[in-house]
Amino acid sequence: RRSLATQTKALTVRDALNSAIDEEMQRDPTVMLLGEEVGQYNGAYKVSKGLLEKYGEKRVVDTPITEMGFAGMAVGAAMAGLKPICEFMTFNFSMQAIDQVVNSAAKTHYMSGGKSIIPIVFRGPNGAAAGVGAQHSQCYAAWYGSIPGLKVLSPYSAEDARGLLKASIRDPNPVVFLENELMYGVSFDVAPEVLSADYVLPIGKAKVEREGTHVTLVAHSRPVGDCLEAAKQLSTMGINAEVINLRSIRPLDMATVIASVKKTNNLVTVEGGFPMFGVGSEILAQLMESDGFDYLDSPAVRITGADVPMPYAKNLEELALPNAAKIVEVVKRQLRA
Amino acid sequence: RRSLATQTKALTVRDALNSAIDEEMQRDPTVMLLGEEVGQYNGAYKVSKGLLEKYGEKRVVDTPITEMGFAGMAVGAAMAGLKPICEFMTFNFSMQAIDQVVNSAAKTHYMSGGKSIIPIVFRGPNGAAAGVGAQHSQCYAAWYGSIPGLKVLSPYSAEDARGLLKASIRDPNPVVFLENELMYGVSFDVAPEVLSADYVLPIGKAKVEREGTHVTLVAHSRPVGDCLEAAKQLSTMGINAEVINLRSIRPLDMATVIASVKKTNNLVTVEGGFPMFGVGSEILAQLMESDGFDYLDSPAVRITGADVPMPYAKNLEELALPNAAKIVEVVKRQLRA
Amino acid sequence: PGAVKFTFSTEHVLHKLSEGPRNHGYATREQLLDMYHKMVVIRRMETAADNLYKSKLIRGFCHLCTGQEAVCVGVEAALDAEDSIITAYRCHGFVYTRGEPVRTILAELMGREGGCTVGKGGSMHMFTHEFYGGNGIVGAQVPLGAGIAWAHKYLDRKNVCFALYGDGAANQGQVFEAYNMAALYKLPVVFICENNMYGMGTSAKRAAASVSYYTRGDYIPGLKVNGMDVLAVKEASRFAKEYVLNNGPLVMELVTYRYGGHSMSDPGTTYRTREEIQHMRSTNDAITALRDRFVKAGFGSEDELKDIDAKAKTEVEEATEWAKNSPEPKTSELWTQIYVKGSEVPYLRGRDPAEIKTFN
Amino acid sequence: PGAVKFTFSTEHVLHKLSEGPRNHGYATREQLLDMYHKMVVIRRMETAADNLYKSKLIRGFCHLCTGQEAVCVGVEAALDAEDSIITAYRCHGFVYTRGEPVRTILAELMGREGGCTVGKGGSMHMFTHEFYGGNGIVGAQVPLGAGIAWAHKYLDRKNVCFALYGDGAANQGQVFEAYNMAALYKLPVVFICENNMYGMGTSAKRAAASVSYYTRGDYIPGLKVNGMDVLAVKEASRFAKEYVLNNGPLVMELVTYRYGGHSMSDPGTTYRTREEIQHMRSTNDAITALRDRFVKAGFGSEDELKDIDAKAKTEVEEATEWAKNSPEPKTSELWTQIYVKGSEVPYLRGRDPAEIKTFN
Ligand SMILES: Cc1ncc(C[n+]2csc(CCOP(=O)(O)OP(=O)(O)O)c2C)c(N)n1
Ligand SMILES: Cc1ncc(C[n+]2csc(CCOP(=O)(O)OP(=O)(O)O)c2C)c(N)n1
Ligand SMILES: [Mg+2]
Ligand SMILES: [Mg+2]
Repeated sequence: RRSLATQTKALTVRDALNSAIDEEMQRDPTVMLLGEEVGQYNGAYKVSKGLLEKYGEKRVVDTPITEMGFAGMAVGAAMAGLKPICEFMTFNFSMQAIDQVVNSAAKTHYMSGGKSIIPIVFRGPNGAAAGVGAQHSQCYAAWYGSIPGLKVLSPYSAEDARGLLKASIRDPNPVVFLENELMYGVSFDVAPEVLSADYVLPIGKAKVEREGTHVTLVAHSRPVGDCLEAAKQLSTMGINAEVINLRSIRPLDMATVIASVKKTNNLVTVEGGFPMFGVGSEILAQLMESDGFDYLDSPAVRITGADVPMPYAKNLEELALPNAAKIVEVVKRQLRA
Repeated sequence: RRSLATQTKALTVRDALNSAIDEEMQRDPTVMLLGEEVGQYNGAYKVSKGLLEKYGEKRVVDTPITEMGFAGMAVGAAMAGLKPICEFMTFNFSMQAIDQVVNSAAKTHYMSGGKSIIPIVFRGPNGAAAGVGAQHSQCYAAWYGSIPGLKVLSPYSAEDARGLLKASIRDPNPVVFLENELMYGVSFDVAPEVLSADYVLPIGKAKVEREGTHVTLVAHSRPVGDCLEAAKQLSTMGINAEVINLRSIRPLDMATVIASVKKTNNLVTVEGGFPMFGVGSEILAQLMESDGFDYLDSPAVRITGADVPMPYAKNLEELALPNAAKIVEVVKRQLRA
Repeated sequence: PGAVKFTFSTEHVLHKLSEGPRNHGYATREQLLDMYHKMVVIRRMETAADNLYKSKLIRGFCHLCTGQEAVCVGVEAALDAEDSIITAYRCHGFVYTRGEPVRTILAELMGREGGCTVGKGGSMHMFTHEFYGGNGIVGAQVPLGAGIAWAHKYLDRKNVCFALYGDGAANQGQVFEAYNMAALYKLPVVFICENNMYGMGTSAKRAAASVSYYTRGDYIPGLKVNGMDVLAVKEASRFAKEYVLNNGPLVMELVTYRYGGHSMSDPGTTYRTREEIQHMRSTNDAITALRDRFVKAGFGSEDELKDIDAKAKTEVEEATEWAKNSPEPKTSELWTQIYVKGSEVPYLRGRDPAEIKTFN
Repeated sequence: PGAVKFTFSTEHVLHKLSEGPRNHGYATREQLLDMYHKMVVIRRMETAADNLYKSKLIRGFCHLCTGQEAVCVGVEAALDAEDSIITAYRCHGFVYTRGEPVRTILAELMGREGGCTVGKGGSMHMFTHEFYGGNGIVGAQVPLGAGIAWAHKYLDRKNVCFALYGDGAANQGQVFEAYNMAALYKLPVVFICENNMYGMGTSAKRAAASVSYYTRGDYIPGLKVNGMDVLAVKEASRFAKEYVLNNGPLVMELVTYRYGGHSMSDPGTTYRTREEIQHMRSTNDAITALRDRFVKAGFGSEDELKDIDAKAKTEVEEATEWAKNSPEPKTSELWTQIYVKGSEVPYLRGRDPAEIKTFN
């Protein structure tokens, strides 16, 4: 990516996450990081690089491979005064711990009549990487997004990663923070304020990444990049797409989506997860229930991962995930362009 | 419920399930039942009453309270030639085992290039009962429904329970079978063929429980009863509601829903689960993507559980769950009646 | 001062401990009276709950701890208010010994505003100062408890966490995961297996290949204690607290018995004999044992204890009245405490798109 | 006939076993040659995979078992074809010893049609006759393995299941859940902890409060065996199979070492020293040890073994070529084997509503 102005700085998503954790640990001594390989190994994907050295074994804790146990312990520690950042090496493994995330972390503030407060962040890569097969490629946005008591974020860019992770760590509620392995190494040009120690993004606000007039593309995580690429290609065909980066799955910023639809009158959602009961399903449903519905010139359409377990072979994997070409194809069909 | 014809017989959902298991165990010696309290205790909700006595400890197995372990063992046993019926005392506890259901049971046939076959049924009560609080009231229809490789059923009546459970046990794929505790004791009048040992229902077909012309009500599980009750009340107001019992969550019988919408031009979905990324979300989204969309006279609307952890107090619990009054209210608003 | 020595009838059994708690304890008249009072109140309270359930004023799940009173009372006697306790759903006794009055417990059971968790939690989910619930998922509270201990250690508090679980829960994998990490990180947690011989209708030995729960921590030292002797529980808990502060985790098995069914829907007599229950009640009851001790120690007469019984009866009756008179929670409570006040999501949806609760 | 007695340099260590396997074994020249051949092929195959990965012909996860060859070869030597094996993702060696030719394994790694799971599984998910994968979720294969053994017992087959897991996986709660049920139901399962000293970058003792993996079954008898001695592994496996058929589960720890990194992205040298690796290679290598034994036993010359080396090299080269020439799976394979043929759902959705795959 090119530098848009001389004062912007290149920042990878990995460094954005790393600096966010670092600064929040600096800022608040009760913030600590735990998970598999987060310490000595510097993180399976090097997100926590240097943190053990800087903060020591008390605050950066390597755990055994026991997700249910360490997630539960992190929740307990949060109940009793710490602000744990609990890394799942990938969110696929959070399935082993999902009872602790949902039943212990999300519901206890309510069940306790407000007596228990659980400031915790569960984070790690979510969704498909490349060539890792069916058990390591699932997207958990919709599952966690369905749970009251949780906030669920899904950053796309370095700015998102930094601003939302810092906000998550400061949030007094349990937050599920869904990263994307394939984005860690991607570099973004960020404005100077993004690097400020005070930089936090509001949780629950989507970002219009690109203004447009003919169709609204809504996505979260890596597919936002596919939408931007598709928008570029569509513009050569005279189609001016607006691209919305959801950033947050729960709360879901339908206000921004609806405002955009009122302008473009067409909507396509894009996500990497399974189609049924997914992020796009909810957006279409809420749109239909809203006043934005009357503004639609065409039925909204979802682009999703295919409804198949993720295959390993490259040619099959490609057919199972959305990409810019697929988005262009669907938009053209939708607009009969 | 009244007997509709002299030859019908009253059958509770509990007995429907019990007889289905019994007959399938009789029919196929590789069918076995395992779970907590299924044997000596006759089932926490007495669904498996008498089966230990009849089939012995080899085929009706009481397990320790170790969901991840026994679900995994059941999946392994299925891979190696048995047809286990794995009872979760409630589906809330299946969260501890969900990795085995999703990653081991649902995905392995695909990952193994067809070499592994996993004929297993996971069953137990799902969703809210009465006064059991936030950790014991969750609906898992949408979560399991999102997973390719699984079939997910959610019976309402005794006929459903019997025909679908028998079909599930005979199905060579992993099936998630979502019962409802509050329905176990409910009695339905069933036709004689329902009691035949050969009675199986097709997996994936919804049932039109009541024909109507003004609005389509789609629900699964207990809320189907609320819809029927609402339809009765609505009929006194001159509104003739069609009621669709989904029976199956995955596959989702949109053909039946769409055909109905083409007739009634109005749709309301009803479910007990959380609103976001739920069953209704998917139905609305698929409807919008289908040709049924053009037939809508009004935007479709979802009625769901409230977006809150289930409260214990009765007055709050009532506000968290759909009922006939709420359905009537929404339909009247929708039809501006 | 005034303390008398009591020798326990059952010796503690040790696992990988060179030294355990004493097999005797000391208590004053006032201490015994206090313990007696608490145990009697708990038993009365559970009876009240039983009756309220039968009159349909309590609904859903309700798990009584009748028979197990020495556990919560003995543990509490050894702890500071700033030490932590976490248990499974069978929590009424603990909520009381941790400081909630009977009335807020009964009000919670009835789902009333005056309940200790505003009627939102119910029987299984009560919380109070340094009491982390009342947890409904069997075994899940054990890692939570280890995490609470972790926070104590991290924040340099000299406090411990007692994490209780049943004999049924003892087989849950996450218990072993918590054992391992607690040992690795030397956390001040006492893992307490409250062995009442049954998990629902399953006797311990039908669920566990080893019923020596005090040894199931393997590399973690263990201790088996008579959970029907409140002084033994206190003595062992005192030892355990001290031990884990200095050495990291300990597994403590408290052998006890549940007199009633697992929950209100279980008569409790299909998987065990009435004789067994009767035998436990008549030979092993914790309240009876303490009464005998009190008298034998020359602390006073049976009549004096009967006065306490009567006082407890009145106390619970008054609490019942209070709870019955507590109103249902306001319906606006449906929406509170889902997120921490001030950090809510913009809005939450009710059952249909018209039911929207917005937050500033 | 022609069998020679070999004494193991490391004695087995027993846990709750009054008698263990012999500390010596017998093997003929042909048996040694066969084992040697298999171990050399596996090492070559893993080297080929390494190279193919570096040439980007293999992608994603790829976990090599270089250094651990004696485990799969030794275990297989003791089993019947109808006995079952299940492992974690580090499965290439097992897939080969269970009967897949090198070419279908390499083709699978390259995601080709000729792969043993049609290119759908990849490195972590290979399956073949009585080999239940290649499983990617650490620890999840252990209950699966116990379940496979359950089916054997239920169906009155006289077969066993060997369920393998790593030192890292050994701390997973579900392993303990499986131990307990396997003991309760007396299942013919051998729980094998393949202790290669590290789980990713975490040394065993940083992850486990007890690294005596053979004792972690507590009430289940255990056995610690030198996993670098293929004959010791075979002997112990033979004993284990017999034992579990008659008595129920056994935990067997096979001590071994992984020469390479955890996966292709791990150099494997940040959390352990190059010296350590070098030392293990030069003093402990299973292939070298077998070579020495062969010669010392008077079975033949080093040259004869070099011939096998050369043959293995050619074999793997040919397999590599074959695999490279195998086409990608047909795109229609995207939709097959999600449901069992004939019992599919009516249709599945692709990435957009226009991509619909219907079934009969
Ligand atoms: C994970 C999970 N599985 C099953 C249940 C249902 N259940 C509730 S209590 C119980 C028995 C627990 O027995 P034990 O741990 O001995 O405790 P006790 O009731 O004897 O105090 C069961 C099976 C549950 N709540 N959570
Ligand atoms: C539940 C789960 N957590 C984490 C991972 C990521 N992971 C893959 S392999 C591995 C290390 C396992 O070590 P070990 O069991 O010793 O096996 P080895 O790699 O040494 O053969 C980890 C942490 C996973 N696949 N599954
Ligand atoms: Mg118990
Ligand atoms: Mg290892």
